[in-house]
Amino acid sequence: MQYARPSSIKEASGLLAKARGKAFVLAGGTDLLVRMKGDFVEPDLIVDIKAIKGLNEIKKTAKGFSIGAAVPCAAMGENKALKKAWPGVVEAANLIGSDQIQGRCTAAGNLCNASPAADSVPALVAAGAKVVIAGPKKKRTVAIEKIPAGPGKTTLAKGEIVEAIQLDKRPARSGDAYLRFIPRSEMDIAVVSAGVNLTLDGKGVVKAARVALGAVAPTVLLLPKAAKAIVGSKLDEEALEKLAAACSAACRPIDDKRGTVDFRIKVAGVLARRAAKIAYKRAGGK
Amino acid sequence: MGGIAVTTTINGDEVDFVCHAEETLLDVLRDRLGLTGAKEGCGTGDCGACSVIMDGRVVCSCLVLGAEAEGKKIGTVEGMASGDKLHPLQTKFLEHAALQCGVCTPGFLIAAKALLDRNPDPSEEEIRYGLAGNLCRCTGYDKIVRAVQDAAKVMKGA
Amino acid sequence: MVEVALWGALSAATGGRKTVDVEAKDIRELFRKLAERYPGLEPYIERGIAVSIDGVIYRDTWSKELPKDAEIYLLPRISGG
Amino acid sequence: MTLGADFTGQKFKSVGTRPLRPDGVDKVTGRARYGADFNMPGQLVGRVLRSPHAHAKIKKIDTSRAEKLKGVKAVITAADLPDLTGGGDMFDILDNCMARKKAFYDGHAVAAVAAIDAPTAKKALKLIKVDYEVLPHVTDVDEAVKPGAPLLHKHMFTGGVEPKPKKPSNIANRCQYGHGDTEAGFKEADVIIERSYRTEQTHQGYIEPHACVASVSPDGTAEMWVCTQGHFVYRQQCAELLGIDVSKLRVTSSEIGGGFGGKTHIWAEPLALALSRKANRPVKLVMSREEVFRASGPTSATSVDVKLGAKKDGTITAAEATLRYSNGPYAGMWAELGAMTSFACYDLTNVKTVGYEVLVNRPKVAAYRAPSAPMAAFAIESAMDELAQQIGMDPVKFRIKNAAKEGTKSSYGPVYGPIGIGPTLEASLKHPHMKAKLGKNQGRGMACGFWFNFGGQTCTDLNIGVDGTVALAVGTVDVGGSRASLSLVCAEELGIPYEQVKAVVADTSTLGHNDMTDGSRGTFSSSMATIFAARNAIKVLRERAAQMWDISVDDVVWEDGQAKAKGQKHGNLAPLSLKEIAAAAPNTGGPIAGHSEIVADGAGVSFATHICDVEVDPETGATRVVRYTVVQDAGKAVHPSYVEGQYQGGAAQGIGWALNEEYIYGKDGRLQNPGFLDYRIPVCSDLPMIDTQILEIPNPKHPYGVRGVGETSIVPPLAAIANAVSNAVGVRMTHIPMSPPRILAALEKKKAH
Repeated sequence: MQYARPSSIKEASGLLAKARGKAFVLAGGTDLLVRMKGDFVEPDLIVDIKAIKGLNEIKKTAKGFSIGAAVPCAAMGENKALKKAWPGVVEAANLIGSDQIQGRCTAAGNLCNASPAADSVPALVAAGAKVVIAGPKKKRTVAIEKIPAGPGKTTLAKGEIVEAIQLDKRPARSGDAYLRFIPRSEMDIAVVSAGVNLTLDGKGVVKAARVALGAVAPTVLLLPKAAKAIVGSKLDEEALEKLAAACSAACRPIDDKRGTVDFRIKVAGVLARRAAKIAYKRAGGK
Repeated sequence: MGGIAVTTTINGDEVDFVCHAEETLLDVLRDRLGLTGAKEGCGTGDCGACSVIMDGRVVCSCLVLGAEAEGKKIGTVEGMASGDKLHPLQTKFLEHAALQCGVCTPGFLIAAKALLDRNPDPSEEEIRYGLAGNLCRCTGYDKIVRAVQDAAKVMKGA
Repeated sequence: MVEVALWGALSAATGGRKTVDVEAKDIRELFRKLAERYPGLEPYIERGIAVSIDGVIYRDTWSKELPKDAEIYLLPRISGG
Repeated sequence: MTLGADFTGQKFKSVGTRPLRPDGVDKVTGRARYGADFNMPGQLVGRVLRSPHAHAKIKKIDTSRAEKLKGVKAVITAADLPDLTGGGDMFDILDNCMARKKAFYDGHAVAAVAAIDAPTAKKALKLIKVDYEVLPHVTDVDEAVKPGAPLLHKHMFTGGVEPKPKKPSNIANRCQYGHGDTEAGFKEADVIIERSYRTEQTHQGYIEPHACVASVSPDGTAEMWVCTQGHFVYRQQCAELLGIDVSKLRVTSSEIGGGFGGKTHIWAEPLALALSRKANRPVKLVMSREEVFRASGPTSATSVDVKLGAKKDGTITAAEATLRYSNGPYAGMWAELGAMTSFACYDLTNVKTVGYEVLVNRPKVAAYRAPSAPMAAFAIESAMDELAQQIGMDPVKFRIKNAAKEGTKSSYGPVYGPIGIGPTLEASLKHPHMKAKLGKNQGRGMACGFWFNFGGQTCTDLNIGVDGTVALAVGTVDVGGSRASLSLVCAEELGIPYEQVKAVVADTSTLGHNDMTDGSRGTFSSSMATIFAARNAIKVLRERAAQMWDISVDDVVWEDGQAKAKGQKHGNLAPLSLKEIAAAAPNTGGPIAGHSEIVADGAGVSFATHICDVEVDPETGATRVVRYTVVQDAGKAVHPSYVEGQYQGGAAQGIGWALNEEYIYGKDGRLQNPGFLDYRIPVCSDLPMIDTQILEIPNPKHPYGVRGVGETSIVPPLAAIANAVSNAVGVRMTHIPMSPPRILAALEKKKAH
């Protein structure tokens, strides 16, 4: 196995594009090294992107935030401005594993590992995040929900690397939240999870909303119908019921060692309701 | 098969080693550098027994490649005491009988040190969530939390 | 003469008897007499039997005396965790 | 030599205090050396090839390509371990170490290699070709007893059944305990309940994987450094399997990173020895966490039916339990232990328990802390709680009314001596926890627990140093702090300060045979042996003092750590300290020591009552333990901090077992969660502080009244939490672990009708 530590993203994507055998990007490594230990993957080349300038920075511009692909989730939690603007996205990133994992794992890595139960992805999808992808020849930016293609699979082409995750400037009176269900209080993979992001009008009525679920389908689910259930409401009981029903109806979960189909369908609705209420309060709603 | 030459700093000393590309930092510490304080309990980042401090952050050394240690500052349990004076956490773990078999203790001491460096006056809940990445099967955690609370008081000079 | 109570599997090896009367002053004599009268007990004695005397469980130390009116109970050797 | 083991009721100076443990500094500085921390020059890396099938005949193993790979120094299969056992339990251990004809479970070892480094060993395993004939398998304890279930052993006929059955079955043995006439008892009952319970298989969960370094030399001598709960038993068994003379195999017990019964059994150690013998170089073999789950010794999965009858006034008239315990592929006595402990806490006129040892395609079951008792207690204590509820009686008072006392005929046979179940119940009734206010969706539950305790072979050496300090060599492995307790006992008996004693765990060439540290016997038996060794040493010290004073030894007494001359005529003789007597030793007869080689007997049982508060989220079924209290009888707490540690550790394991821990097998018979991510043991943020109350009802058969305390604490939690969940949200859970999906499903069912 070869280990490379390029100092530019161009060099990194070039290495990946030319690689003959199995090549992997190494950011935090908290997924990749686990899969290597379990012999699920045996890489021929590992490209460590942590020496590339700019990738381990969180930039705040007029247009919003840009989170470098090598930024550890712990650093997201320590960035006051990001936490104030996107509490839901940051709490999702900070739920991935223990402090030991937080010091290494990255949101981009969480996205590209493409586990249906990835914690940061539902919150980022609800937030309408975009992903900057650097290829050997050109760069492109796509909506984040376009990246996951199924368990362990993404839509990235050979040689393409995620350079950064972008969050646009938020309209006023906006709030987001992320909740997940795990049997213990820490250290588990989400059995089911929900991210809600919404914006209120002057009178506290939901003007716009995005709802995303994790661990209930081969990839994260963006649910326009569930969002519509709360738009135009002040999250009264009836709207919350419709939100929960829409979420449960959209689930296509499996039975596995972490949860059952019925459990995931029922709890998806419960978490969506609870996350919506938190987001509503964060947006200034009473 | 040629190895990768790495220069790093461990417990304040400059250290050079050569390792295979797929070798983890934990394997390097234990099998090449003779620092067996960090333990392998799982190899997958789920038990925390291999915790070390790298550039100020607590990490699982089983999830870090040896090659990634280039130019880093690494702290292991062997470096916690200064000379023959134990770190307050080491002393309090002994006083509170916060270890039985002791195999998880190095990992807990490193994680607790990182926690207190960042948050000198943590609540019980903050201690418990800060140490959730370290598994212990003997103690039920009670005496570990009390030892960390006591050490925090001493370190704050309260 | 002491009355010895047998646990499940042992009574099966003596044709279902729950208790046996044996003339024995210590554990060694007890085992020897039991094996003579019920050869089916041999493998159990070989693997090791725990002897309860008035509620206290003893290993099969041959020299252990059997007090006349004590309650003697034979039990499987127990392993722990 | 036993000089009277009976309890004397003396006052203590050292015993009962909380000094720092002698092995502590090494453990907090990372210097302590565990199984995988030891290396020998020229050592090879050992790796094991394991069956991916749950049940398969091994037709052929081709190791030729692996043997040719550069850097591979030895490859072994079962052929390299000829059967020297003569059948029985030892044959099962041999067959489990490496499959001889059939692979019986996912993870069963079939071959092993020793190579110059890990990458080479890994490559070598891939080059070994095994020709399997896959057979149908059964992994569920109830499925395995159904007619037509795949048979693990064609010639296995259920033992303990007369007349002998004609057809083979997966039930290896039937056992029965109890007394009185339960049929008649049930007729007298006003209220009868019948319930069936299931518990899934769990693992001890020690954080240190099995590890050893073995070195066998062509002259028949061998050495092994290993993490174990009993290096003497490991030596005896490995020597037998390898055909080595016992005294030529020296086994050193490393510091042990937790055992809880899982390290009372040899797993890959014989393979390391066989590889080392073949390669004529030391071999280091360390299990991965996945291997620990797939191929060490978890406890049984169980299926238990309980029937209880009681009068309105709360008197139990009849109690029955039928217990099916999975044993893995080899017959053990696990159901038997369950049948013995089921009703051990109760004073019953009519009781009957029947146990079935069930064979399944899962790893070979080994002991896990009070083996078999937690599962039986879950069934019985849940049923007792429900019965008390139906009679409208407080659950604690219901148990006090039926609790076993001194003189009670136990359900497993013998009459009890003085026991602590009553006092722990009374203490829990008065405990503040019982009166604390409960919040929304919260509930309280309690349960009782018991475990035997036993002594066994123990020997101890006590040597007086030239400077008068004392070196205490014990043979029982110290897992949880027993070196501290034994140093306290030694200091107490010699009358000297604790700091003057240094206790070490000696290897097999420096002491006589010692039984395993299991059955909570570590402190019990080694403290007794330490006391006798100290008394023997005192005899020698008095003789030396008599020589120094030139007076009769009968006029010399030992008090407060000094030799004193008795009687007026010796009035002017100043007492002689240990230091002074030791300094004169060269002239008075040489080194001074005390030895003790005994079978420690008269171990006293240890009872406990636990109280638990939980909060259940009715919308997700998630359960959180918000308060937990352990009340347990220790006889005498030698080092209270470590007694509390046993209470808290056992409770935490019980809580994990009750809520989240289970072996999950797929339809393909493969273990789906062999890792700490999906085999979920409690993390720090899952638990509250665990309060403890130590009761001290002296064990009359131990000089200081000590009882073994290590295991009882894991017995009550399963039922205590189940009863608390029922109290919180009104559903009776009958399947452990009570994972959120199971609780949510139970809540849905309750809402439905």
